[in-house]
Amino acid sequence: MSVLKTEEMILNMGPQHPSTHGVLRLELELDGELIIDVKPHVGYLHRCFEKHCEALTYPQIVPYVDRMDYLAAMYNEFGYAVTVERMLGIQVPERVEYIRVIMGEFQRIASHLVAVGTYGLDIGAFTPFLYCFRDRERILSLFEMTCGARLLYNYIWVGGLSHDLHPDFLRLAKEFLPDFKNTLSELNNLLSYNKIFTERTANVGVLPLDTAINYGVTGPNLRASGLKWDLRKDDPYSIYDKFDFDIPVGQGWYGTVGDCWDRYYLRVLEMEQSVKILEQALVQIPDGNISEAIPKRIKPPEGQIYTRVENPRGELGYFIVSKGGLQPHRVKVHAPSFIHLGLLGELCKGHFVADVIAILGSIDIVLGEVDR
Amino acid sequence: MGLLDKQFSDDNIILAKTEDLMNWARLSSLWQVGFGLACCAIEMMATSASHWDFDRFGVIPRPSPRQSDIIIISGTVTLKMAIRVKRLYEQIPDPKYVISMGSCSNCGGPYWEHGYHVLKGVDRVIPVDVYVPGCPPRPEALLEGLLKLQEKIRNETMVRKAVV
Amino acid sequence: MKTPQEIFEILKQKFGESVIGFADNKLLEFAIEIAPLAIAEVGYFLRDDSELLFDNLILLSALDDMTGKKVTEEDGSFRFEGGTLSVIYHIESTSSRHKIVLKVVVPKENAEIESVAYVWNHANWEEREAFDMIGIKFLNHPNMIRILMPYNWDAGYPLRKDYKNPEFYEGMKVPY
Amino acid sequence: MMIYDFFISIFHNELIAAFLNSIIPVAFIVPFALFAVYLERKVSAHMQDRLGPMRVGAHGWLQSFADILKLLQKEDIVAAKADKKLFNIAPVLTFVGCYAVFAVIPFSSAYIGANLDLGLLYIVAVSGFVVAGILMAGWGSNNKYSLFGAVRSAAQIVSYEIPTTLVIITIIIVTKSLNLYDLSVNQTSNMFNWMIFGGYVEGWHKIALIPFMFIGFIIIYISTLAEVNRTPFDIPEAESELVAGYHTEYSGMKFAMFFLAEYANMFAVSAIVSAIFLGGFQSPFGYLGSTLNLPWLIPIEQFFWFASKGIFFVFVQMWLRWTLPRLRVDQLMAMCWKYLIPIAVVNLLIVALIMVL
Repeated sequence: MSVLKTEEMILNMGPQHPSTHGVLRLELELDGELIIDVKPHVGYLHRCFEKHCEALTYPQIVPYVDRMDYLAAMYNEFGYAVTVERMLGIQVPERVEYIRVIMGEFQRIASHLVAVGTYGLDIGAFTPFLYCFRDRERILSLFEMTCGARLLYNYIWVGGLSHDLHPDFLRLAKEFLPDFKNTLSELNNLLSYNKIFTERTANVGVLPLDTAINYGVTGPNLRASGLKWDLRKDDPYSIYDKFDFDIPVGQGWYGTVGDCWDRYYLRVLEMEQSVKILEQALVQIPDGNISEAIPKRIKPPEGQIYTRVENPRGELGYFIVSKGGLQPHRVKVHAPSFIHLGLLGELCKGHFVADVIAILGSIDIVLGEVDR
Repeated sequence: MGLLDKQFSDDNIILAKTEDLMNWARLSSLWQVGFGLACCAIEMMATSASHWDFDRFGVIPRPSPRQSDIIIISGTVTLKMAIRVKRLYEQIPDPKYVISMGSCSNCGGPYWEHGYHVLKGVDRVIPVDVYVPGCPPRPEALLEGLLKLQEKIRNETMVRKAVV
Repeated sequence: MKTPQEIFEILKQKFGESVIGFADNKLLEFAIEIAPLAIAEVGYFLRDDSELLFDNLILLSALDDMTGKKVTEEDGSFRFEGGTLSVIYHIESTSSRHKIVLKVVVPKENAEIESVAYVWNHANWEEREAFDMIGIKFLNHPNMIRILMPYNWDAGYPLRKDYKNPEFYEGMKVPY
Repeated sequence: MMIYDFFISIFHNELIAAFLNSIIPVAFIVPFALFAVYLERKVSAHMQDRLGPMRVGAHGWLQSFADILKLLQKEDIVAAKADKKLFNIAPVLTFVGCYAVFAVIPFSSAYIGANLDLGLLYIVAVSGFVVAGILMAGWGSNNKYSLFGAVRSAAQIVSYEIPTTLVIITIIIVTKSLNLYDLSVNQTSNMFNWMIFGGYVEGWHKIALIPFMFIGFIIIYISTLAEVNRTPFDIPEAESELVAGYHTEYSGMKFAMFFLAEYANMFAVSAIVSAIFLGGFQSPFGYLGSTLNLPWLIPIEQFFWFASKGIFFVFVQMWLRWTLPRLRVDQLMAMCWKYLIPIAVVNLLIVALIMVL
């Protein structure tokens, strides 16, 4: 009697698929519904960012920086500005630092809202997604009244900002925060503690801490695995040392430390911390001139520098090599999404097809940043 | 587009009324391929979300291209992606329409000069009905683009125009 | 917590010839230069040594040093003859919080570096990207293929300074 | 008087009468499906702080007509590598499966398609057509996502038929009849005669039955939800995993057939649940027709109650869909085999015991 032969099925997911969060292609090797291997194919949104940097002057790069992680454009600019300012040795006025932190934290909330909302969508809950987008709209309108753009801002410049705050900004921002706390509790009741949701995500895609570090994982995903590592405290930049906030760490609330639920819930907790920072920053913000430190001509000395900031997705680092010209010689970006996506194959082994979606959603990638 | 389009040589009242009805149905129920490319996809999502609500115009995202009528090219089309975009367009059954959303898919946008891997305009691979400018276009702009497309569909005809 | 100078001394003692020296960087960072074929060995040591514990590779970046002789063609385009490429490794320790920068320089004609993908898994994709963009081959890498550009891209490595864009790709016009 | 007898009295021909009689559900299903699609979009929109269709007719009430008219115009794509016979039969078979179920559903005391004595068993048997149709669609499309969806769907429907059947057996023990028409007729006069309140049994049995009837009702509602592939059991067409499941490759009118079948099925299961447990077409309060002594009014009132109960349950299905996330395949199966079936069996035994005593 011959042995019954079975073979693995290759399922191609993407580039057009409702839940690959953009133009990602996954090649799944399946045994029935079980995953044997996942091979991500990236590059479908490779927009040649690094080549553009070599051809443009330092201020011209800012709009391109926006288009990398388009869900957290403010923070990309923030990181870029910090890097170039360190190269030049510029000290920016305090008001600018405050506005940057306010914008950065609002951007973190907006970005996490998309992450959390689309994660609900991946699991099958449609409504929380729209609730998240509804509140995100309010943040975007705050950005819009400040700099005129909704998604890609070109707002934080090297040495300063493009515009000062709108006179109504502080009032509206302060009004937003209490409402947003209600939204968070609504979101938690609707989605986070939902029995089906916890069943789907707890104990799925567990990322142990040593694997996480070896793969270079940063940001919320690393913290969900249990390491208290936040660049806002561990490698301080700007004025984050002036604010009082906690760093939430994954504790395996419903399952193992570092599972999908932890990664999801950590983002919810981070939004609460961002609200805490904003509550302090909106009160403390001093007066001042926002454009006094903007250099007329940016020409850093020869050398190289690596600076990193805590982007909503993790450690966003800029490695800039200057040969002393008006254009950088080389810019290389440490893109958190790129690194997290490399981990996907490791996380998915032995899970079901449906879990691939849950895991991919929980590591929260932005394809613009993966491919740059 | 469509099987009946430009198949009749003379115009009459029945044809005109049928035409109106058909066009009305087409323009009122434009199902969209649930497909986003880049930054503009986020604005497209915002357009479908509560604040702007695409569903008011009968536009709902369908996950499968087989059941869709329009494809919104929302973002930069790279060379690697262009082949897939073309395939996707071919999978949509007729009558089908294309909205090119944002500068990148209109003409390459900010990547026109040094973008060695960017297709400079999606119209190099598929025909485009409406171009929406902006980087990214606001949701209102996308809605305007949709209304323009509806206007275009409203004027489609089954009558074959005589060649002059 | 150790200073880069101390780490350099340790490495020099351990590996001798393979550790070439401090690379000069005028701005904020300075790098320890390592021989191309010794980098994996050094990596294992840095990761596993109980005093150093460099468990996190932050960033692996490759760059074209633009050092060769510039040859200008008749149509205005140029290319570099000779010259070097380099790879820069930023590594840190999450437990003892020290950071160093390693640097490897290879000639453009024979750009081959030992892979560190088995030391830090993170390097897997970063090395593929370096191969894709700059054209450095990493020896003993599990899967040395292009990552961002199409797999059948044959017009060279786009981030080299003398890269020339092709006119057509699969029937699509590439330039504006 | 039944509508069938009315047709016979007009045409004096059984064939014509039977034909007309069998067409009546179509006249209900198609408008209902159109209405349900519109309702679904409006319900979801209002749950999500949106407005839903607004531009096509006042408040978008013509939206479904536009959709159907547009789907009629669409190109009909059959993939080159598809199994064309199966691909073409599948939507028809799926629709036939759910249409056949309507044959034994009593719409009012004046109309039932076929007054079968084995009505309940017939429903369980005939709904198998839907599985066959879905499997054909999945296989015939020659698409991996479709195949996945179809296999998932088949496994799911077959599994969830077991708790459904067990609950139906529980009901049979109490009513001693498999005839849906009799079942509905007997739950008459007021809502406390409905099966969910112990039915028309006499004495202490009735009180003792109430909790177990509630359990039965919940089980059958959950499993019918799974049988029509609605959230949280919509894994066969799970949008975020399988694109559109077994109808991924279908376009134009064939897709519309699936759509129609889905909404018709939603109503069919709601109608069955309400016929078994909630008195079917019976009014909860008594009839205006009998008060005013207008006997012709009673069937119309009954149809009204039947439709409203059905639509209410359809609304609950929508409500769940836009609130809950979706289960995973293994959890779905675990839910059926580890929880619903044991509970249903124990429930059956207890009810049997009560009825024996």
